[in-house]
Amino acid sequence: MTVETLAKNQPSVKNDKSDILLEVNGLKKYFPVKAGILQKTVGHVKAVDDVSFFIKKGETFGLVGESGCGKSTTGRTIIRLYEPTEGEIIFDGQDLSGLKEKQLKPYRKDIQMVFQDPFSSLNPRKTVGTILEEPFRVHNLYSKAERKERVEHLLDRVGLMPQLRDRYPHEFSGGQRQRIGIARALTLNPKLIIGDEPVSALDVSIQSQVLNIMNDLQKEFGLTYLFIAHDLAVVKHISDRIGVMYLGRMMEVTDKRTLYSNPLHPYTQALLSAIPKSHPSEVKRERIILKGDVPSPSNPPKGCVFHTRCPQAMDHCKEVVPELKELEPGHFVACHLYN
Amino acid sequence: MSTLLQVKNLKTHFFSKNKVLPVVDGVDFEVKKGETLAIVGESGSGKSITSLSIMGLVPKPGGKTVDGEIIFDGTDLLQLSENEMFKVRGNEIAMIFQEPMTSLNPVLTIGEQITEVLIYHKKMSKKEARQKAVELLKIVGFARAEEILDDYPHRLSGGMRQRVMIAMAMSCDPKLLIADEPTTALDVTVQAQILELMKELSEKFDSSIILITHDLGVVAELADRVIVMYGGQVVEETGIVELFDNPLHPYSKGLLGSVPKLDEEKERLSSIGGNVPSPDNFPKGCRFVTRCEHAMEKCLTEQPELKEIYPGRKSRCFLHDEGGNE
Amino acid sequence: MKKTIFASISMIFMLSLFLVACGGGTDAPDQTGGDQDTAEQQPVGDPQYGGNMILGTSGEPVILNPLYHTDSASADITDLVFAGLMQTNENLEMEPLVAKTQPEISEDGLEWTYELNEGILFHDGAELTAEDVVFTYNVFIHEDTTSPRAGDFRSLVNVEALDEYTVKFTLAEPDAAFATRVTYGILPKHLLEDIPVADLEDYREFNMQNPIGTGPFKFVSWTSGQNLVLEANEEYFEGRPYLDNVTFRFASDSNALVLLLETGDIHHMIAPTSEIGTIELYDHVNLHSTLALRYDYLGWNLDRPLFEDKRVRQAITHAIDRQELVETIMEGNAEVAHAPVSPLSWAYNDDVPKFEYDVEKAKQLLADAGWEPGSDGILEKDGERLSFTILSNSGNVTRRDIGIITQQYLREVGIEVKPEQMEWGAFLDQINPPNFDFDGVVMAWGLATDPNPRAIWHSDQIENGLNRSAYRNDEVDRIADENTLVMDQAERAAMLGDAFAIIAEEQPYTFLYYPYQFVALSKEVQGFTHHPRIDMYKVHEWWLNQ
Amino acid sequence: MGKSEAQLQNNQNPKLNDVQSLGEKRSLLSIIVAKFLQNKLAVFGLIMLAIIVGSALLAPWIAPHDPDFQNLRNRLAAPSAEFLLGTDHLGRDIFSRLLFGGRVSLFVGFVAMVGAVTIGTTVGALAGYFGGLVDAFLMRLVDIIISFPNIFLLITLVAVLEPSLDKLIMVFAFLSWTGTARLVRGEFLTLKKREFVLAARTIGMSNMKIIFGQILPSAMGPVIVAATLAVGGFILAESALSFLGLGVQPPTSTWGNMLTYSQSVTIFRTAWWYPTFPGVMILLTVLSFNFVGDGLRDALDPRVIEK
Amino acid sequence: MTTYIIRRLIMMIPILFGISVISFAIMYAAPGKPTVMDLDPDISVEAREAQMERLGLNDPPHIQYINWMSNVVKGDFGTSFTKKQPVRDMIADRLPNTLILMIFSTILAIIVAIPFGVLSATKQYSKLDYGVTMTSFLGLATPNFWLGLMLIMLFSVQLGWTPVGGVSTLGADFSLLDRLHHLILPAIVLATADMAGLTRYTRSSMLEVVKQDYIRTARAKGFRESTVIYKHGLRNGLIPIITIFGLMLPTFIGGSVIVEQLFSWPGIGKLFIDATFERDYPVIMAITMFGAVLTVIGNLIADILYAVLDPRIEY
Repeated sequence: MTVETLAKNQPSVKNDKSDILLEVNGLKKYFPVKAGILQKTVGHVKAVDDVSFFIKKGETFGLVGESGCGKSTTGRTIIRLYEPTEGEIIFDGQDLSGLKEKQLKPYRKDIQMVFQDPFSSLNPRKTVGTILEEPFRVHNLYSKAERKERVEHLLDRVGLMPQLRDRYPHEFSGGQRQRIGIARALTLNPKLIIGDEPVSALDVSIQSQVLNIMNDLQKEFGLTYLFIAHDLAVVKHISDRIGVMYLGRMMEVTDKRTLYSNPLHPYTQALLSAIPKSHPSEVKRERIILKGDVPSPSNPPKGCVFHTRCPQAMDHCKEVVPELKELEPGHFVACHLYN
Repeated sequence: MSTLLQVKNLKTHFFSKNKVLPVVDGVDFEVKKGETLAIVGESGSGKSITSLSIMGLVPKPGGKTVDGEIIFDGTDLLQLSENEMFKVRGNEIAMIFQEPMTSLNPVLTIGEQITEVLIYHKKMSKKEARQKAVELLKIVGFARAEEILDDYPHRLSGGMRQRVMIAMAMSCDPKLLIADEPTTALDVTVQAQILELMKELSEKFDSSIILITHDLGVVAELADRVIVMYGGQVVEETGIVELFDNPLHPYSKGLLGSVPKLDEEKERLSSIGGNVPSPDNFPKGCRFVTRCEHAMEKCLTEQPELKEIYPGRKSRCFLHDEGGNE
Repeated sequence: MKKTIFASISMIFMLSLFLVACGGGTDAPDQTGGDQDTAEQQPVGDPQYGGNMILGTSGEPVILNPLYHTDSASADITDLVFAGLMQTNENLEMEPLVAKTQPEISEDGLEWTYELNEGILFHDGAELTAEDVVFTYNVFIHEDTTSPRAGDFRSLVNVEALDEYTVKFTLAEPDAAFATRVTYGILPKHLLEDIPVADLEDYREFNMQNPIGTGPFKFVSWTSGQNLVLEANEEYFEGRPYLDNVTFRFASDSNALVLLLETGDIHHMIAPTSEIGTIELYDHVNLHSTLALRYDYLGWNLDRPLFEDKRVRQAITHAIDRQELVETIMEGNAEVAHAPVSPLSWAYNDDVPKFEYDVEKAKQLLADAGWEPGSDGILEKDGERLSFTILSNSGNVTRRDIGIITQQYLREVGIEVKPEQMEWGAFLDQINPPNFDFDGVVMAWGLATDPNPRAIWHSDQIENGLNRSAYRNDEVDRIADENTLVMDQAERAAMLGDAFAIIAEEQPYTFLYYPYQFVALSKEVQGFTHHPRIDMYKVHEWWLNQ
Repeated sequence: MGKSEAQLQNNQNPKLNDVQSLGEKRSLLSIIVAKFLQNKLAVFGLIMLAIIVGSALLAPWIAPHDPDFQNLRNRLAAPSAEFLLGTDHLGRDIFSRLLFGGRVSLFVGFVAMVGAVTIGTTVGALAGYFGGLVDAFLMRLVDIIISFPNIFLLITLVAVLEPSLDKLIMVFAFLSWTGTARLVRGEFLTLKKREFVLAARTIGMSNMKIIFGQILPSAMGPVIVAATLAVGGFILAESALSFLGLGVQPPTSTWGNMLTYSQSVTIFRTAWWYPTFPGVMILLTVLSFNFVGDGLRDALDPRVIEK
Repeated sequence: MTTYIIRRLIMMIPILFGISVISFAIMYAAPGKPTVMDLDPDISVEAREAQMERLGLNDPPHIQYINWMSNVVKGDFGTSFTKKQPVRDMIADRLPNTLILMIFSTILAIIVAIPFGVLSATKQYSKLDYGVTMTSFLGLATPNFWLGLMLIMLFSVQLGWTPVGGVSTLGADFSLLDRLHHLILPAIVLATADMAGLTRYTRSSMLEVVKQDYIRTARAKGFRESTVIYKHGLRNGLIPIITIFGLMLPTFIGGSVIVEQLFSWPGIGKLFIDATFERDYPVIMAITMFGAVLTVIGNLIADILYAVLDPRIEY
């Protein structure tokens, strides 16, 4: 696979630059596949392959896709849990992609993450108070008393009683832990919070509690969210704009209403049609059943990665990678159908 | 329609040193021939243990069905000896599980796993069983069924494995299929494939299905009737449309309200406060009392009964005593 | 089959005649340690032919060539397979074997002439002649020789065959000890003459796989780690052995051997002192004992200032109750030693200074030497404590215990001892040149038949020899140099006696005891003669009472 | 509608509900202890160990005799009121020697374990956390040491280094860290992908703090279990080396070398108490360590708290 | 698979090289020279020196190593210093005995441990389970030489059921029964600890397996418990055991040292002990390398078995 130039895939039009908090340009994250005695790299898993999008201040950007599409990797690369293979991560005007861990440290405060698994995201050996104070300690903020006070305030904000600070994570239910996870993300007053499937592991009734809290906090602190999820209904509920990923690539980006009312990419269309009906008597629009399975990201199809399953695939699609183009203002699609 | 399965006052408890966990605590329902009954509830509601109780597969040690009747096709399964149950399981009642990744034995080929059921229950020869397996695999949508037979489960994707599970479950033409969260672990496009398949099969085989899920969308797609479970008990039993149109029990209402829907836009979702109670910590009175918006004094101390509110619709709530719901 | 039986019977008849003629080699097993002999002499019938005697041993032979081995396991085999010109008898006197008589020694003591028995056959049927003897001893003096015994023959200038049955050895200087050197098994020249001397040691076809000698038994097979089998040499020149076979069975250690003895799997073993108590209980076993040609000692490093003063060494000896040691850990199976020579030797001198157990005398000697008790009771002098380590090798239980016991004895007189063990290889490395890194050491010397003290006591053996106590005495040096020039044994014994008396007085070692050596023998085995130095002595006279 | 005061409050304030649903406060330690106490064998092992270790520590005060005092005239005396477990081949009191020998045996076991666990944990942590070349290098090293027939190297090293106590311990530690290293590496490979570790990275925590502050405490469970079992293992190994004459050397006594003195058939026959008691001590001690280790394995299983 | 095996075999080279260098270094640093082992005062110092020279022990270490290595590559492990035999022959003589003992013990350990481990797991908390657990704990805690001595005392000396030691009856013709008779006690002693360990591992592995979803699936198919456990459970339960087994192999090799000593078993373990005490470097080096090769190959076999049993592993 040839590495394509960055400029080619950049969205042609961008809204007012000043209100953009995060801009991702041509982001790639390849994981080497090693084999043999010398652990030679024999190939790459192209988890994220040339993804570009931007998030405006104060908005929620939803990233959806099925498992293995690279949405989580995208999030983790942005927060630099992974070294990006290529591409820019421009946060607040600063490209984070090339920074060393030390140079990155000031930005660590500004971008925080809420994780999927409420059972593994909190260190089981530490009390909730300790977990929540850790960010202060790492960044040398506040006195002991202030830290305590802040921690208690945060617990209160996410709907937990402050006196629970000396309890261990195992004493809490999943929903409560997820709220603690959110509290931890808030400790350093971040500008951007990346939610990596934050409600996927929760019971339905708990899921709505957490979504509501996230909504409230966004308003209160003026937060920007990158919300990663596979549940289209949840994403639609919380997001302002949505990007749809498939096999490491961005298929379509637009605001949520347009996406649901007028999906352009065949993959988005199939995805939406697959959602079970929300009422038994609802008359479902034609369901597009996709054939086969998602190909392996270590050996993605040539051309458009979706062509192997696309009901409308053309010969052209097998050869040429479609660019992500702005078809309507704010509506980006990567599909040859619209050329 | 005649009744295929009738569960009466089923109680399956878990015993540990100093505690008794009433995981399933007096469940009543019935399944008619050919219908799909959905059991809906969140984690800890006892829906999975209910299904395992029917199969006589309550996890041991610790779990035990202590009371009730499970009348299947005229016999009480709880009265059957273990030897007699061997003939029921996999043959008359089959089951598919949530995790297609782990529910298939990783060291046996697909073929071995399907044919062993046929050889065991239907006394087929290896060859016949293999032929039948190919047929079954074709039915569940494998074009290259012959090749799949000799593959090991790890070579298949999640959706394919779930289809294998379904083929395996259907192999003996069971009268009842219990599907425990059959699509929860699957991606949405794959889920769609499986749902379509199940719809097709339920028509084709005319089996009754107990569909266990927490996903109301799946219920809306597949079920004819629904029971809603909470805290080891049935809190509502109703037809599918009625549930979505007019849920009776406050929990059912809360549940419906807290699911975001594609076709409506709400700033906030309605939500049920608090947490799903765990069986070692069930409230004394109504199990839902700690989270109920309408809780009354009475609810703290007394357990409401499951009563028929409208014909074919039951609910377990004191509110109905006071003249219907709001 | 019938034929064989008949042949055997006639052989018995002939041999019994021969035995009578020889004056009964069997009825006097040993005169030296007779009081310890626990063997119950039972009325025994006439010797009978046949049987396979199984000898248990923990050592496996290395090389079955008498010129090259240095271990006793190999010696045991070669003593059976080969025969030398002479051999020592149980009284350590030289007796002719292949030779017909005692040697004829020239006036100047430089020419030794041996006449051979005629008609002695190698196992392959060839006759042994003077040429074979010449060939054998030429290997020792050949410039390419790799024999570890070559040093014994430094004085040997020439070996020649005077005729088919006469050999003459020519020495550069008189050597009284030479008489004891001609015991090496004679090699068959016709099999080995084409092998360069330098390669003879590595000639495995002979040395390992098929040794051919003139001894009473022929080599049959050797299964590594398991057993080695010999069979009777029908043509043995002293008469066909009674035994049909002799099998050496290899086991890990003496424990295993004792158990094998108990279960009747072996007929014979050299019994360790520590197991005598058990073996005595076996009804089916006789124990034979004799003094071993050996003494055990505590050696002191005289280069260390602590041991410079003779009085300190004498005091140490006084402080150790050697009689108690003999009675307890040796269970009475030893005699207290006083000098570096065995009572078995013709050179033994009983009239040497003796340092009996006497704590008071020890204290007195130490006080005389200027050692005063310090605050903790340990003696001190010029700020130095009388404290040292006693080293032993970890494999040997008795020596290890002696170190520990000495600690308690010497504590009584104010000396601090730290016993230490080392694994054998490291132990030797530490005490030998160039390291000499020890204070005291528990060791033993197995002695040669010839009592020459040179190798251990001559001061020129300090730098690069076995005099690791660094013992220096001009008189002892002189005697060591000159004694071999004296051919008269009595005269030589007097000389050596003086040297032993000097050494005993100076106490470079604390001589501990002369241990007994035990042979445990199944009661089936008869005709055994206990030799203090040679395990496989006159085996052709042994027989199994089946 | 008659709602109770409490109920009203409950519904308005979800936090009260939190406290209720949490139940009583249960610290991690109390859960682990409770789980451990459920295992009867483990509790038995712990009590045994307390007695064994305690009496070894108190040996100078409870030993009835000087363990080194010999009475050659009273060799191999049978157990009696004066010599509870009899005397050995030099007339020393076996009971007193067992007490003092236990000190050395346990000391060897514990110190070697600490050494092995320290090296193993460090290597495993670095290899598992950093991966890549560091991992490849360290794991090849582990491969080499593991592929060494351990006892051969042990024998050679001990023989070569002279079998003193400190060297023995060093050799034990040096040869035994590989298991811990692999174990810890494995734990690190899993744990470093756990979300709480990722969370620590996103707040900019340094690698060393993550390794030692975040991951290691979670990885310690299996290590503690392995360490417990290792102590017993080392005691056994010392006795095996003693059997070959390469263990701790006298006059320092250990259970292992006491047991070897009694290898003689005669002692076995005439003084059964001599080989029996040191053997029983080794057996009981190792058994107790294994019981405790097994109990800890269950008690420290992360699933205990995470479920 | 073949390429995987070849790759693994190639990977052995650096490991074996590392082992040889380390062994050689230890050997070189060791105090004690092989030629001073004899204390016979009749042997002259010159003779000892000449011996050193002949054995090449006066060469600098790297030369010694290179000489050794280049011979080893040719299949020549040199000549024993003390036994004066080619090391290759010595090992060839003894190796079969060790292998017989190891293989027999291994089989013994497996056929005892696996059924008991499985039973113990399927009847968790039953009397049988407690019995098996206690026995295996005892097996793990008993010093094996002590156990061996006790067994010899009991079975060989008191009861006379088994021979005291050795591989076969002296002088008797080869007989399988006789061999087994000699083999049984040493094999039991060698197998005890690993048998006990293996039982524990099997038990916990099976306990883990019976919790798995596919076991529930098998039960839901209506199979009898025995089918569920042995057809669906055991093969999965064995997979982790294989790895453990690979790790156990060195302990068999190591344990043979003690057992061979105890039972006068003429194998390489006993040869090794003797060689260590005699500073017989060529033998020590050769056996160490042999042990390493056995270990590495054992691990390779374990990995291959792993792949055979677990279709998820593909090479």
